[in-house]
Amino acid sequence: MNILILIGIAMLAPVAGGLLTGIDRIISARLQGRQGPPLLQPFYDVLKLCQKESIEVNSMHRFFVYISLAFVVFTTVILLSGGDILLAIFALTLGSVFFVLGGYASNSPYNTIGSERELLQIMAYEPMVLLTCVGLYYAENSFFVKDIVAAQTPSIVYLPGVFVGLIFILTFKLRKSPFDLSMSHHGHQEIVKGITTEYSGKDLAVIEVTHWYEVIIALALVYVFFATAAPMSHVFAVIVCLLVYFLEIIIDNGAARVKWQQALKSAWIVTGIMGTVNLIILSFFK
Amino acid sequence: MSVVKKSPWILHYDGTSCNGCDIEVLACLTPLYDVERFGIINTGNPKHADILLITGSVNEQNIPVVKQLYEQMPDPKAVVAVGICATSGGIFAECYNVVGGVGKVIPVDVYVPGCAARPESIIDGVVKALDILEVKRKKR
Amino acid sequence: MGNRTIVPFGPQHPVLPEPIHLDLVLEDERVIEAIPRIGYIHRGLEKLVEKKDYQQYVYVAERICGICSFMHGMGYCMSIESIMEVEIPERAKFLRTIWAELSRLHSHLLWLGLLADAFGFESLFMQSWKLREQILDIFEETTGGRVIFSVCEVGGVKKDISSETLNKMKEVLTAMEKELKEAAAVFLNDSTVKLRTKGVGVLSREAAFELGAVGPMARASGIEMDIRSQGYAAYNQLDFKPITDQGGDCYARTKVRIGELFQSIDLIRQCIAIIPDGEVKRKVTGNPKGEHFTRLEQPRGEVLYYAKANGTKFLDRVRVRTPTFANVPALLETLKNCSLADVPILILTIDPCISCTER
Amino acid sequence: MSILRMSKTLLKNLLHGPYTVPYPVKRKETYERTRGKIEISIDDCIFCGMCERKCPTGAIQTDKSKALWSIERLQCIQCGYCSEVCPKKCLRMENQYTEPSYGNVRDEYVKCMNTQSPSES
Amino acid sequence: MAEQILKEISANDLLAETLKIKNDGYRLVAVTCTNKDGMELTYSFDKDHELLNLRILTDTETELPSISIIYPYSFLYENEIKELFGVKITGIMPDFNDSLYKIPVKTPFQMND
Amino acid sequence: MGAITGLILFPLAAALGILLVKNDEVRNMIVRVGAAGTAVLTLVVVGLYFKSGIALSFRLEKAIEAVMAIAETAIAVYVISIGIKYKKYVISVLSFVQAAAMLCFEFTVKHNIEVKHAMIFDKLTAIMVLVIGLVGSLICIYAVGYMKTYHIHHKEYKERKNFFFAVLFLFLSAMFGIVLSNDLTWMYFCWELTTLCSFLLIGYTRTKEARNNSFRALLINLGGGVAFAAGIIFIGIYYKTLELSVVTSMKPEAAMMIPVFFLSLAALTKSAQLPFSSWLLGAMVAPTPSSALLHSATMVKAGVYLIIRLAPLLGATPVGKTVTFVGGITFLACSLMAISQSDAKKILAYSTLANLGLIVICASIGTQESLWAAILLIIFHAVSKSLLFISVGSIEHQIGNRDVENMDVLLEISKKLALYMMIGIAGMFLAPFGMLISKWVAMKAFIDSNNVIIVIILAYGSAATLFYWTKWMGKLVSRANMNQQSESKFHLDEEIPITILAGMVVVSCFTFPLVSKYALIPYLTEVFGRTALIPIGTNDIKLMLCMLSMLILLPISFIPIYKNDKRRKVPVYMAGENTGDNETFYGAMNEKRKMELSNWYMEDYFGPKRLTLWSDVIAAAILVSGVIMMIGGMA
Repeated sequence: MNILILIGIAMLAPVAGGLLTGIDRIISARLQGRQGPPLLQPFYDVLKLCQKESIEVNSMHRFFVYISLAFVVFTTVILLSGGDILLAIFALTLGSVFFVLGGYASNSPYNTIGSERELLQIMAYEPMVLLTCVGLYYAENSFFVKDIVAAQTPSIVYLPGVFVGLIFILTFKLRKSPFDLSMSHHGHQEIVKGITTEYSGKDLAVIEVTHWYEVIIALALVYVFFATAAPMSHVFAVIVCLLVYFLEIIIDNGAARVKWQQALKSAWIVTGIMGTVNLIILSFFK
Repeated sequence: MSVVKKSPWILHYDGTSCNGCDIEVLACLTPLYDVERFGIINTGNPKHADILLITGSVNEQNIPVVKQLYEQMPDPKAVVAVGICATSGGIFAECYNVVGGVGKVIPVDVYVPGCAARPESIIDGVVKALDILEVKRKKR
Repeated sequence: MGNRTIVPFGPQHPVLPEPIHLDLVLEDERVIEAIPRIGYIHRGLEKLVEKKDYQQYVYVAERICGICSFMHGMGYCMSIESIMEVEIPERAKFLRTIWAELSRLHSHLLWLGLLADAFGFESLFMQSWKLREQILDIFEETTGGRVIFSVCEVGGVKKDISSETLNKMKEVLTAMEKELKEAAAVFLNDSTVKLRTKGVGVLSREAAFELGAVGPMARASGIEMDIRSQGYAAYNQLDFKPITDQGGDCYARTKVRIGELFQSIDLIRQCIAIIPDGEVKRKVTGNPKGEHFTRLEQPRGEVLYYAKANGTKFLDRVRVRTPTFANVPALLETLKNCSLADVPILILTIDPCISCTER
Repeated sequence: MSILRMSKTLLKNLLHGPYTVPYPVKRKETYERTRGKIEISIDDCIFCGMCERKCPTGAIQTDKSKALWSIERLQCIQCGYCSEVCPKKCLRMENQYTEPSYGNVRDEYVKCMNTQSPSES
Repeated sequence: MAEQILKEISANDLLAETLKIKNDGYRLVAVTCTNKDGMELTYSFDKDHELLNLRILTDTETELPSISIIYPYSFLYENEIKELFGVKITGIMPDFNDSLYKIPVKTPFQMND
Repeated sequence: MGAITGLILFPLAAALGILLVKNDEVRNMIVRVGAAGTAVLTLVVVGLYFKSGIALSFRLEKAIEAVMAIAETAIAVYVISIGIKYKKYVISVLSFVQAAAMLCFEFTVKHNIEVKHAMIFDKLTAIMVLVIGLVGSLICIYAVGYMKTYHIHHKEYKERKNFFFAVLFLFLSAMFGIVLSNDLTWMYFCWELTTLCSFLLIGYTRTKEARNNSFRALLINLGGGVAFAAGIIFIGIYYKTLELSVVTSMKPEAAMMIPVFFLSLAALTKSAQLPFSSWLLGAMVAPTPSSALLHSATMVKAGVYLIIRLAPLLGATPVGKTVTFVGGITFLACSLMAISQSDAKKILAYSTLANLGLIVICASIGTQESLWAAILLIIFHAVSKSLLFISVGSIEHQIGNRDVENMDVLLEISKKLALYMMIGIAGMFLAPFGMLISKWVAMKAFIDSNNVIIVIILAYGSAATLFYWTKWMGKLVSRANMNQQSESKFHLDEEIPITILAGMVVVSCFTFPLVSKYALIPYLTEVFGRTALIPIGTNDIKLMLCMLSMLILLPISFIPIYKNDKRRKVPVYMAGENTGDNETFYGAMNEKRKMELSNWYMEDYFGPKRLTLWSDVIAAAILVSGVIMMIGGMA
């Protein structure tokens, strides 16, 4: 029974993630005055990639994306089944690290530069992610998602600053402009397709699916800020998640891609101010 | 079910085009024509692309580049020559540095006429190329 | 030094609409050295003049570049007309001016879109190109082609524009001006955009002069240089003053070009207001003999046409010195010590037209 | 600081709905002057060869003996020069462009007694 | 339109004339080469929209000094002329050694067909 | 009891033997036997006394102390004389001051103090002994192979191998002494001995740089020694005891803070915390085995060991806070500066500093949880870091230098070495591996003890850590497309220790729950007098192990696919200018140009030039404010 739930989470998360990506693409298109692709377009893309030939530059670099996917799935399952949020984040980081290593493994110019940028992004957002976990622990005295969402008051009450900081760095995680340095969903970037340049066929499909999981993970982090023991709060949390997602789409479409210096600085400064101030205030009341 | 036809990703390369066809290819992406309706994405990366759009004819220096891009695309793939220069060399066919149509360098599947090719034409051409993709996929 | 990264940039590259190659030597992301290589679009069309007669060559000249196509045709025709000492009808001059300014509008909008794309602002790219489509509609309605017009000929223009169409054009432009202001505000005021353009690729007035920069590139560095002020075509009857800026960076170039967008709309309005009636072309007979240097202002800057004729229908030589050709040294200068992320912006900032440059 | 300056335009676009022409379903209107492809009223043609000589790309061939006028569609650059020089004004620029094709398209028109028949090879 | 000022000079005077023009505050607009009835090089300069042309009559045998020491950005023009026309211009900085365009035919504008 | 004495004396005997033997082969044999013997003795000692622990008192105490006093004087004379010889008078003065003070103290006050247990062997000692004995002996064996190649590569240095090995063993003996001693004067003696060993080994090559760096190390450590001496004298005079166990069981009252502060200062210098960290970076000129042994795995741990011992007196006290923040600033600054380094040993040095900082934080916070983390960090860090150091040493011999940028060829040269290197790096920061587990617990401990600032420092520092390790790893995997392989042999003496250490890194991750259950929990329970809990839930441990198995199983599961792989291999994307060999492209001048790919170093942001001064100033300011707070607390 338990196993079934876990498998269910692992299966349904990408479906939801894919649908969200489809919605994202439609809304983005509409914001630009275009009609946009069909809702199921992300699925078509992935299925098509599976039907394509997978060419590769060496036999090793594909291996990393599969590990990366495995850890991201692992993270999703931990998070959604109410597990330890800090452990989940570590697993997610591990996934990201493998993804980056995959980029290095190709030894191709734009992949490597993409990896470097991806690594920089991880460095930029990692402190805030950790502080989010810390904040949740401060607020609810547990790292376990199932305890956090069973609290009486939603965590957002204690952690407004952390929440704002999280929204800021989610832009990195969702690969949205202005922080889509390493690989962008938009066609024209100075580093071609960044870290995914050398992947094709099934390997690229895996990356796409990994991204769907990551979307779900990102929104799950938002979710835990709002969910409480009250059943209605969960509905509210879902609505907030969607709103946040919409906000991210607006930001994506309303900003130029910044350079790494600004990405790093802004992320660390926002983390420093929002996270730190919030946590320090919280620690006074503890 | 075959989804090859539902998400053709495009790689555009400018041979020796005068920019006329180039900007029309780009215009296909813009709100008025919006080829993303058909799932078309302009990837700019041969390893992700299904369809190679070439505008302009090919000159000496471009030959290895075009060949290499074609080589680096995963199967099934199709080549669409956009504009008269790409199909036959057009008004520049007699120039000393122009080899002629793209067909002289790599196998072309669809020819899109026009000088410059209209966005509608380009969309039609890509749609025609989809059938070819489908055939090639079955062959694999 | 030590930790250098050397990568090829182009010819095929998503941010490059046209093939050009750079060997980039980077340190982290800083560009230490950028060595260009061109020749991917070189066709040798100047030599085509030996195979096409001087009237056929108008069609070749138009296809030197698909963006400033009309200006190329017009410049070529003007130099032949000068050699043959043909005075074209007044109305034709005005029509040429209107089309030229429309071309500038479309070219600058296209450039703005590509610039937005280069710094990863996709919706702004879409917005600019959406606006540009309205200009293309005007083109199609008045000339029959969206990018290549085929309306210029030696002795005038082939097609007239009716007064209803001119009035409609005015309305379209007025409506567009409003939308343009909105988009311009984003280009000039949005902080993320400013982060990418302000202080990037600074070219001082002296450097711009020393490197022979032309067009908006020079004007953004404070050099007041615009061949339109010489009053070719109908410009001598229009109220015109070149737009300049002192910044010298990408932001200043954006600002100059946006200023020119509004200026172009204004110039077209002026034209429509005072356009005289009458013929649009003069019958040209005989073959040219002599030589002439003609200069005019393209969207990208000053262009020079040189034609030498020998009295037969085939010319001896046609030479086009395009603005991008003159701006390449300035580009190479700005590329030094920039960031990899700035490379596409800097390449775009000269509004390159490689196809013009290499011909 | 002014971030998200674009959002006003974005939301306007969102509310306005797509500007896209649903192309295969509905075509954008063409204009009277739109240059698509060259058509010939073969009956009026006198096979003078003017179009053939003036064509910048050599797309047009005429054969007076066979009463044949043909055009290589993949070489035509739609400049309209042929229709301008045609003494009989039998060449005309159509609004509709040539369809993309899988191979070379050569349209041949033979002047018969009563009928014209375009055939493709 | 401005008058066409054309001043014919000898190859030996090129650098001196160019330097004078540069000191007068002119900018180089273009270097044009024509190959009919002998090589004909035209250097066009501009000051306040005034076009000044220097013309040199030469052939492919004579060596011609590069003006890239005076106008550094003349290197593109000179490389092009060297490659397409085969005019021997010496001391271009940087010299692409006839591979600016990488064309299959040698000096296409010099062939007499 | 005999075994413990043996543990100290056996390496000493080996050192003497090595010093006297001139024949290379015989000496190497002695080294191997000595190392193996030390390892066996270590296991024996731990096996004998682990369960119940033991406290020793020596009958011949006076005699031992007399020997020590003589040795101490001899050392002082030596140091003073070289100080004078090389015109480093400060060193002479420091040495003189501390020797004089200690001798005075020993002949006057100390007679009245009775030391009950000169040595105590408890669970913490057991862990330290294990780390020193096992890692130390492996490094000694490694050194045999390393030094052989070292002198082939570096003909310019005079060969003094017997001296080198002798000092290594002397050091092991001293190190055992430090962790076993309960008598502070004994500990002080061993402490000074390690300083001397470090000085001698850094100066091994006798180049100008080496000499300068060795003197810097000596200077800073002597300063620490003075502080140590001051602490001892203070304790001896005011509290009439010299036993560490007695001191730590006292109340953390205001007056107590003074000696604790001095001892902490000594510990901070030995652990190279920030204002005092320059010596460790300079120590990287020494041959790699000594860097591995002294400057990462063991000697620098002496400092944090002392702080762990003092933990009950630190905690929320002013000194505790001061030490915590010094550790914090060290952790952050060194993690950031490591980003800008490309010399492998420099990266390792900065990372060592950062991790020592982290251990210092954990130890000085002094809660059960944080000490748990601190001790585990010591274990994991020692194992992983020594693996990394000796791997780098071997790599240096294989590829000729130790620039990380050049390590991309490692996959071609030796897949094995690359794999071990990766295990070592993974051990330093990746999720299911040791360092991260400890970091996790540390974080929890910081939150529970309400140290928000430290939590934030940890968050930023870990992000930086992730950056520099991953890019290094990236370099290691980047040449995967090269098929040619030139298997160059590396010495068996090098390979065996590396393999064992790599195995230890992995095994230690699987077995940390056992270590926790049988060593840490009992130790912490004893120290704090209340039952300690394992800070990580069993569920999480299971998940962690699950992740670890995923990591290990995944590569294996891929092997069959590789075999019948029919995928088309194409050249990498080079914008259409590939020449076909994945290495070059057609450059601007139409020639084949080599593509080069390097990592980012962001010198302008994270370079030591930019950060060192500031972080030193901040750390010094923290120390000064600590002093002020302490005085304020007394008043």
